Amino acid sequence: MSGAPAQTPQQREQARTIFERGAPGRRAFQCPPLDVPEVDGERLLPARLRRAQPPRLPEVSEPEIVRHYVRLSKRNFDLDSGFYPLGSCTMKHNPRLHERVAALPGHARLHPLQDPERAQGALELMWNLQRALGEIAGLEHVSLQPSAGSHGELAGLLLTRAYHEDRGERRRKVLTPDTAHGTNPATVTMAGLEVVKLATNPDGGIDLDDLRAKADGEVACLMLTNPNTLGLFDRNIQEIARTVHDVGATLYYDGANLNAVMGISRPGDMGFDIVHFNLHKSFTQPHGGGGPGSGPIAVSQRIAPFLPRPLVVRDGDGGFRLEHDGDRSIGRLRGFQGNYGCFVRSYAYICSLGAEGLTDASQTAVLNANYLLARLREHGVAQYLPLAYGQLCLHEFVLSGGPMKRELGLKTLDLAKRLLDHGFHPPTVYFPLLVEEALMVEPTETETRETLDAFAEAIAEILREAAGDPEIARGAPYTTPVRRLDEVAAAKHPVIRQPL
Amino acid sequence: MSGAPAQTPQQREQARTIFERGAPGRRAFQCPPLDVPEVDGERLLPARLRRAQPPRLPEVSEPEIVRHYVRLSKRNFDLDSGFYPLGSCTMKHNPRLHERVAALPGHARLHPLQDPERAQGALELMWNLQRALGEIAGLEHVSLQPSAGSHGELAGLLLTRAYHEDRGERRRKVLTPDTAHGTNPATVTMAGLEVVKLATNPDGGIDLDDLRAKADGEVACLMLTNPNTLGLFDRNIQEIARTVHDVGATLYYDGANLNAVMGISRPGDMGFDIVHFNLHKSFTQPHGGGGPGSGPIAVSQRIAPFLPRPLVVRDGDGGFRLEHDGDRSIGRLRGFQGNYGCFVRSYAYICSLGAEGLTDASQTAVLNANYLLARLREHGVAQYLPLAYGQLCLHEFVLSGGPMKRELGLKTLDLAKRLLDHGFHPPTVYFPLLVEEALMVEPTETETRETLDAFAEAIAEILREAAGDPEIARGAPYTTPVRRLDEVAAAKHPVIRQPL
Amino acid sequence: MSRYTATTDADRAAMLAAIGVDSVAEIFDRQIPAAVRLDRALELPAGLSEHEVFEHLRDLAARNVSAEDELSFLGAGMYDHYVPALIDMLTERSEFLTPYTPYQPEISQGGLQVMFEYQTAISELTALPVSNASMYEGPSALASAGYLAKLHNGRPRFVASAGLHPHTLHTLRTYAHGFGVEVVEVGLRDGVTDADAWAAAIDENTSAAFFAQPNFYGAVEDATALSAAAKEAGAGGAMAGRAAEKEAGAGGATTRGAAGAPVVVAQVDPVTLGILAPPGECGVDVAVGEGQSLGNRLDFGGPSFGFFAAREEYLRRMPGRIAGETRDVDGRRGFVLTLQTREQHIRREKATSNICTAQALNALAGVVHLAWLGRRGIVELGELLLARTHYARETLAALDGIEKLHSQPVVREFALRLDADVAAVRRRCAEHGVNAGADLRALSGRESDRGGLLVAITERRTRADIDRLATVLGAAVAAEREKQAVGV
Amino acid sequence: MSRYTATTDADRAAMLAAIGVDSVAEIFDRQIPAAVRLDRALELPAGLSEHEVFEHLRDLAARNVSAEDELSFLGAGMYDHYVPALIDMLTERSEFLTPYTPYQPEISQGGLQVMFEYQTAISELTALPVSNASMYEGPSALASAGYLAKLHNGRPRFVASAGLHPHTLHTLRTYAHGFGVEVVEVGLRDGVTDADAWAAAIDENTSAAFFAQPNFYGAVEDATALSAAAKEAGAGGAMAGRAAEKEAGAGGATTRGAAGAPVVVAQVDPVTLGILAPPGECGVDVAVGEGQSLGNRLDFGGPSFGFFAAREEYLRRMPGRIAGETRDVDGRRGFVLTLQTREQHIRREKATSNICTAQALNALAGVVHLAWLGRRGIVELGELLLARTHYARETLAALDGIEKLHSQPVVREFALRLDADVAAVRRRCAEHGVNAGADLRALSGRESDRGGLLVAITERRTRADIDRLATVLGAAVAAEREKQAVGV
Ligand SMILES: Cc1ncc(COP(=O)(O)O)c(C=O)c1O
Ligand SMILES: Cc1ncc(COP(=O)(O)O)c(C=O)c1O
Repeated sequence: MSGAPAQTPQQREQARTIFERGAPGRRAFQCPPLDVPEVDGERLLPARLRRAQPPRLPEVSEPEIVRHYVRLSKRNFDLDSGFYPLGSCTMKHNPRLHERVAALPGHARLHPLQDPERAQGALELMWNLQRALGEIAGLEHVSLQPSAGSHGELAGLLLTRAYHEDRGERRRKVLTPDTAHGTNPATVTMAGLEVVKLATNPDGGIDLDDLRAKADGEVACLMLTNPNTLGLFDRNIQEIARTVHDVGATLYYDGANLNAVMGISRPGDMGFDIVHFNLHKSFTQPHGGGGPGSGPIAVSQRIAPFLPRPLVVRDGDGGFRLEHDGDRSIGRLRGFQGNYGCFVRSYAYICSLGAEGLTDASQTAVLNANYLLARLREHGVAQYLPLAYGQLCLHEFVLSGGPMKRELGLKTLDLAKRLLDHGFHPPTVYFPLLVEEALMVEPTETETRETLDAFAEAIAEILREAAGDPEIARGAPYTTPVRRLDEVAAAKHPVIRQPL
Repeated sequence: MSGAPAQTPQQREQARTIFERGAPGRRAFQCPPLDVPEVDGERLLPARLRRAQPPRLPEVSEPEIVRHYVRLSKRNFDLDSGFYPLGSCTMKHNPRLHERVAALPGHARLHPLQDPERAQGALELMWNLQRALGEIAGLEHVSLQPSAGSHGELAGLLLTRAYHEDRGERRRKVLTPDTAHGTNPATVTMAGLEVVKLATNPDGGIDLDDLRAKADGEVACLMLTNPNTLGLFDRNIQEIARTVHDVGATLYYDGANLNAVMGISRPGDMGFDIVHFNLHKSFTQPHGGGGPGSGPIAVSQRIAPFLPRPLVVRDGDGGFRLEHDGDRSIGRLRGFQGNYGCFVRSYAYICSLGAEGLTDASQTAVLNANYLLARLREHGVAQYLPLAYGQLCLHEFVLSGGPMKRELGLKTLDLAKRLLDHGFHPPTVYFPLLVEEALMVEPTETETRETLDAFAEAIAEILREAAGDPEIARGAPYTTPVRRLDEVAAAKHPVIRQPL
Repeated sequence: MSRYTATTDADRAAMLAAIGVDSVAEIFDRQIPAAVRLDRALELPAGLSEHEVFEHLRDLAARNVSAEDELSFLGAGMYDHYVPALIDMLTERSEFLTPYTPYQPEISQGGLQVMFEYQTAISELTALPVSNASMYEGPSALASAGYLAKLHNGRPRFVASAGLHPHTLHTLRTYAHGFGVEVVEVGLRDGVTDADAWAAAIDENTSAAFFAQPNFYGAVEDATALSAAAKEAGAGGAMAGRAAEKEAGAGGATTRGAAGAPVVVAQVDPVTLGILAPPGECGVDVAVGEGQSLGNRLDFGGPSFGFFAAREEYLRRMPGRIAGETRDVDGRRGFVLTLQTREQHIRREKATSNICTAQALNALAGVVHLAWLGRRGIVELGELLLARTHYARETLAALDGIEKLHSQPVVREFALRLDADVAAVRRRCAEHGVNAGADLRALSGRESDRGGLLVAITERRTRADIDRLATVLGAAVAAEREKQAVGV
Repeated sequence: MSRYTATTDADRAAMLAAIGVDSVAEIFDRQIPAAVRLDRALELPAGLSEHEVFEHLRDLAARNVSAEDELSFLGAGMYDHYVPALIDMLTERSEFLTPYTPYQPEISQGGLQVMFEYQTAISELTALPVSNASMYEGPSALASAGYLAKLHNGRPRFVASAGLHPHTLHTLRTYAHGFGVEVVEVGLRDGVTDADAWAAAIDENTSAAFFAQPNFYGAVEDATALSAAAKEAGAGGAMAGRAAEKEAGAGGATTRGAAGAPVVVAQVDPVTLGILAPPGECGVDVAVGEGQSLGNRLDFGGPSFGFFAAREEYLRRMPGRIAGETRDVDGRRGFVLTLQTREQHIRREKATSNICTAQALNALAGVVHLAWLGRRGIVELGELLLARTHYARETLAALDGIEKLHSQPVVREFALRLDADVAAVRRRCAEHGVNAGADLRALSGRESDRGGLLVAITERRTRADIDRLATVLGAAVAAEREKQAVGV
């Protein structure tokens, strides 16, 4: 095997974009012939409004397109091929049934402006989904409009503003714990409000003293994830709700972690006023390499008048229609009725699982997370990567790589990169920010025990290997299509399109 | 990078079958609940007719199935990812449009016994396809029934038998050139006939003297591929036809190489009586890892009465029906009406390309093959791998690796295996049998010039490398999921199922 | 240049220059005699853009009434089972869809392992130790089993139960006529193979004996009894066998001692094998069948796949591809095509079959479907079909003018006899969006099947659907009888 | 255990033992206070098997009249273009469908390179140098451009043409109300933005000026003139800008010198950019738009994608993901997410946008569609739509009771005014299987749009289809006018 190539064909190949393929004159699209009388082009569209040079799009045949993108696809890791325990992202199995039903022409080729009388199936589906989400959240007023979690957050904060404004108040402050996801503070600013940070207590929950100190009449809202991004349920939630409500503020639930508590505990019952769902997490809309997503919101009675329009409502005769009116509505957040294609998938998921299945999903997600944690402990991993807070967790847990860094000279990043050589997608790294060298692991309910075992063993093996020679992990990965990339150079001299 | 793993996760992983995954009690299928009255099982089906132990099928959850087979798929090379110049197989681009139209419920969920009045679309499609194939072959009577090329061959030989029997003759001999594909002689035997081999002349065509010597009143048929498996057109085809017809035999066209001559030259015009098509070759039905295929046949007037039944016919009123009757028909070769799903794809292909496009396909296929041949010559490859016959070729060409073996110590097999490390599917090897160390290259029309250039360069590079150190190629491949496999052991002690 | 080719004018010019010719026409001119060149354009319509083709094919589809458009109880060999979505996803993956037969095992482990798993699943299902990697479809698989028998014992005659699907019988006859074996049909009694006639027809000249389980009329046969009877009645006669082979002039494959009994071949329905005794436990030598019910679409009849499983002794006479397990040079487990000396590309005229391209993709769907059903699911599904079939049969047979065609146990399909013209009744049902089932006589051509209707049940046909069939069919039969009564 | 989970009883027992608890309930009990536990089952229907779910969802689909079921001329923001089959194949590949945002670039080069190619394609199409990797959809992309402008110059007012799609206008208002910018609308004159009113409305307090090309009524705007006028009218006023920012209390991002002019934002239709002068050549600063027409389904309104391209100076204020080129440690070309210091996960409350999950898969469809159309195809398609749109407009406007709503050039959609009740006319057309287009007033709520019908053309709507529309629409208008005339 001496002199033999160590690199796979894929590794040998230098990346080439579609713009670097093809040749002038090649084409995949074949335009139907002109079937109407030819008219002088200048008459139809004067030259000054016309484009002088065609855009330099690729010139490629159909086989070239197919081969280019199929090959590119093979440079991706994906959930259908391996374990993807990316914390906070709920990478659960995506049933193909959902793609099938979403592709039915009656859904996929339905124009958003079709008359409601002739889109009754779609409206009924949305209405059913609203009801199901309302039941799961314990808050019955639902808008499906927002396009993703952070869009739902924006909706939620605009609702909060509208609620206060309606009462003649202009509250500006939004409390967010330091464990919050980045979208929370970013949304606060976009909604014209101000972030006030809350400290975390030793149990990983909100520091109640800090909360009490900051909860005043200027507070518009407290945004919370529960279980939070540490995978821990804030046991003081009722006290928190009381404190927030006492000062007239609203309580916002970031639903990214709903997968821990479906059928177990409901945000509405915890005292939340506004909830967003991530259909692409808890309700298994495939992540698509970064979307599409969908971020419906559910709210309490007092917030309901302000919901975005249109809403799907059911008339007395059992028919469904879109309600556009609403004096106090915050208005639209986007075109049309939301990401209906995602609704179809998530609705199919709810139909498949039913009440029992959804509850089982959360139970199993929590079982899997705790089992993985236990397995890691058995392997002695806790010595280098202790659990950041608590003893048990809900659907995910956060380890701290601090000891690993100090004792083995391995950063969490190195561990993550070495996992790539083992064929695993690494957990979320360096989040939440308050945990040193954080490693955030969310196995989800759809993984087998064998997979969890294998993952725990891989982590243990990497640590053993590092105890011998940390350089191996520091140089990882070795077996991927490319190895570690220079992100600093990329940001310093950005090349963000193909020069032509 | 010392101490770093050279193997990809895929290479590290030992193959495990689906039977070695899962755990007792896991399931993907969820049976709908019993909705009819329960009845005593013994009454419905007595125990002695019942299975005692369930078959030991896998017990796996849906995510396990998906992951298992998606991962397995990644252990395959495929046409959508790379060049696949497998001679005699016409690995041309498979348009996805065809998969889409074939999946339309009106085609895909149409029961084969649906009343013809309520399957008019399907029958019209078949009728249109018959007409198009008849026009391309120059023989207007078409049966779509055979399931693949060799099934078409069987049909053809049974037709020949029936034709002779109808005339009171029991001819037994079938002439086949020594370049013939293995299915030809195998089919001869299955049809109860006897193979008589014909020699090949120095131009790669049939040795006319040999033909004349063997053509006698016992000959039922001559089976020919034209262009033949050397990629060469037999210039004596008219003379051959005359000789065969003079002794009252039929001339059979193995249509595997039709991709060379669509719209250029028609078997019917060459004098052939019976033609089979490989829809999975010339008409781009995807090969599916070894099927499905479809092998329609087209025949001349005198053979038509014997065609398999049913046939699709058009009535005076423009409607279509299935004609089951036919006294002299050879009967059925299979259930129902043939591989309709393949018809849909190939018909879509013919609609897409039209007359001009089909002709262009053959022209380009021939251009590509000759260009690749020229490029290899430019690289000096001819020194080690000379063209076996002739100077030009049609859609494919056959090189002889004899000199390479003698001068570089490299067998054609080694060259093929080393090509794997370059990311190419190797050409067909060791066929046709009469060429020493044969390498049979069919690029097809859907490949770009750049791909042909890259392939020629890879061959040249391998030869250069071998001139330095032949051991590298002899040990190849190195970068595949597994390396060379022990085929001898496999055949000696066959393990053809998972022990459970 | 079409949308599938990439040769621009500039490409062409450079390529012709490299070849050393002036035009593509010249390449043809130098090789193909003018007399056999086509001197006109093909008479075919002009090419269309993608969406035009789509719309044309969709319009054709719209002129078919599929199982999507009506409540269909058609079966008789192909069944409207639900194909789980994951199967489409897998069969549409480029990696499975677009390669050819795994000639290069190092880059075809995916396909090869699938074949190995498929063989295992079929072997488990049939309780027979060896399976090949797929056949074209059901009826020709059975005919190929005939060829195996002929090569095996060289006897001159096949005995076939009339309980086989008519297409299967026809296909067997077509093939057998080719390789020179006579086919004798044995009739039924109360829906199953007439045991006496069966035993009487079989003797030491019988090469193979064929029956279907369940049979064409939906009845469950006593497979064990049929197999035993065939073995007994056909025992001995090695000399006759050899002589017969010679007479038939069969090529090549050595006839190992012209075995002492006919080969018993059963055509079985895989979906029933969760609950029906498997052929391997009933004395069957070769089990074949149609695999469409396992993850394959109806597709107006194909492509689907046939399966072929046998006892160990037939291994080296099996038709088609077989994948086997082995190791690579580094000791890693791997799979290859094996026992290729049976096959046409090696053995040519002495091959055990001419099959080359088979149905790999459809067999993939089959094994994935079996994994999806799983060990428990295949039993549960069988029980569901059994119960619903019983319910449907009793419900329909209770209607006026409808009776059971036989009283044998049925598991997923059953035959009725209508006291009315079947075609007319079916037409009436169709007007109400119900396809009542297959017209038995139209399929079999047997006069004795007059009035016969074959009704198939799948997991997609609920009790409510069956009740609807009862309403519609009952009314249709009543109407037709009335019409007859008044003599219209 | 559902079909998507794998925890058998044996698994669970072993897992609980490893955790050291007795039951799963105990894990919850130890963490969640009983007072907030749900003490009953969720009130949802029981779970269904796969085919039951399929059938339920198919039945719902069957109760929609889609563009598959009628001849539809609906557009107004989303269009019934043909999506080539290869796009479905690619977006359904597990490798593109199931991963998340490419946080680990070494195993995400596929997705990252797609983003890079997408950015290139959008940049080419718009003739603007920088593009992000996708936005949610069109209207919110425009609102996000407003946020960019607000961060950029801090001025207190947006000026928006009434030629923007009503949904876009509404979305802009919703967002702007949040981050504290006032929105002023400028009306149209003969179908295009009133140039005088536009210039008059814009001043040094104008943060951004927005228009659509082509606009909501199908008219082609003079984009160059609008941009120039906005720049001129809105020049200067750096102080005012800064003051405004303070007043609005916008967080964080430093305002680089409160630029000397409003940001000119155009919402463009990508399918028209083969023939219409691109925004980058018309003085536009930020081009946004709805990408649905590029390889995405109608999907009753989503998911699709929005695009966002801008001049270089806005690069570090762009919302969303951006892929950039770099090298790996071995010198191989590769791609990473870059300029992440703009983003929420790094910059938190100072981020330039809150967007996280966007529309990667839809953007993939978009770039593949653009590669499929190609350099020539996008022009040819544009010319085809131009010609057919003209034909349709002239044909329809020649009918009694129908006139053009404006006389501006139109390229893929046009507005008519009917002398009849639009809703009633549309209903009549629907009875004949024709969806005549969008009811303008129902969409915009503008009284001036009474009688307005917006008709969209795609490559799927042939001349024959247009002629059919003319027949059906003409008859419907005539019938309604007659009804009006007799005063019913
Ligand atoms: C805790 C949390 N909140 C909010 C979000 C934002 O959701 P989206 O990406 O759908 O906008 C995420 C997404 O990763 C998250 O993990
Ligand atoms: C020349 C030739 N003839 C016949 C065949 C047999 O066709 P099929 O595989 O469709 O049975 C082939 C297939 O490879 C072939 O190449």
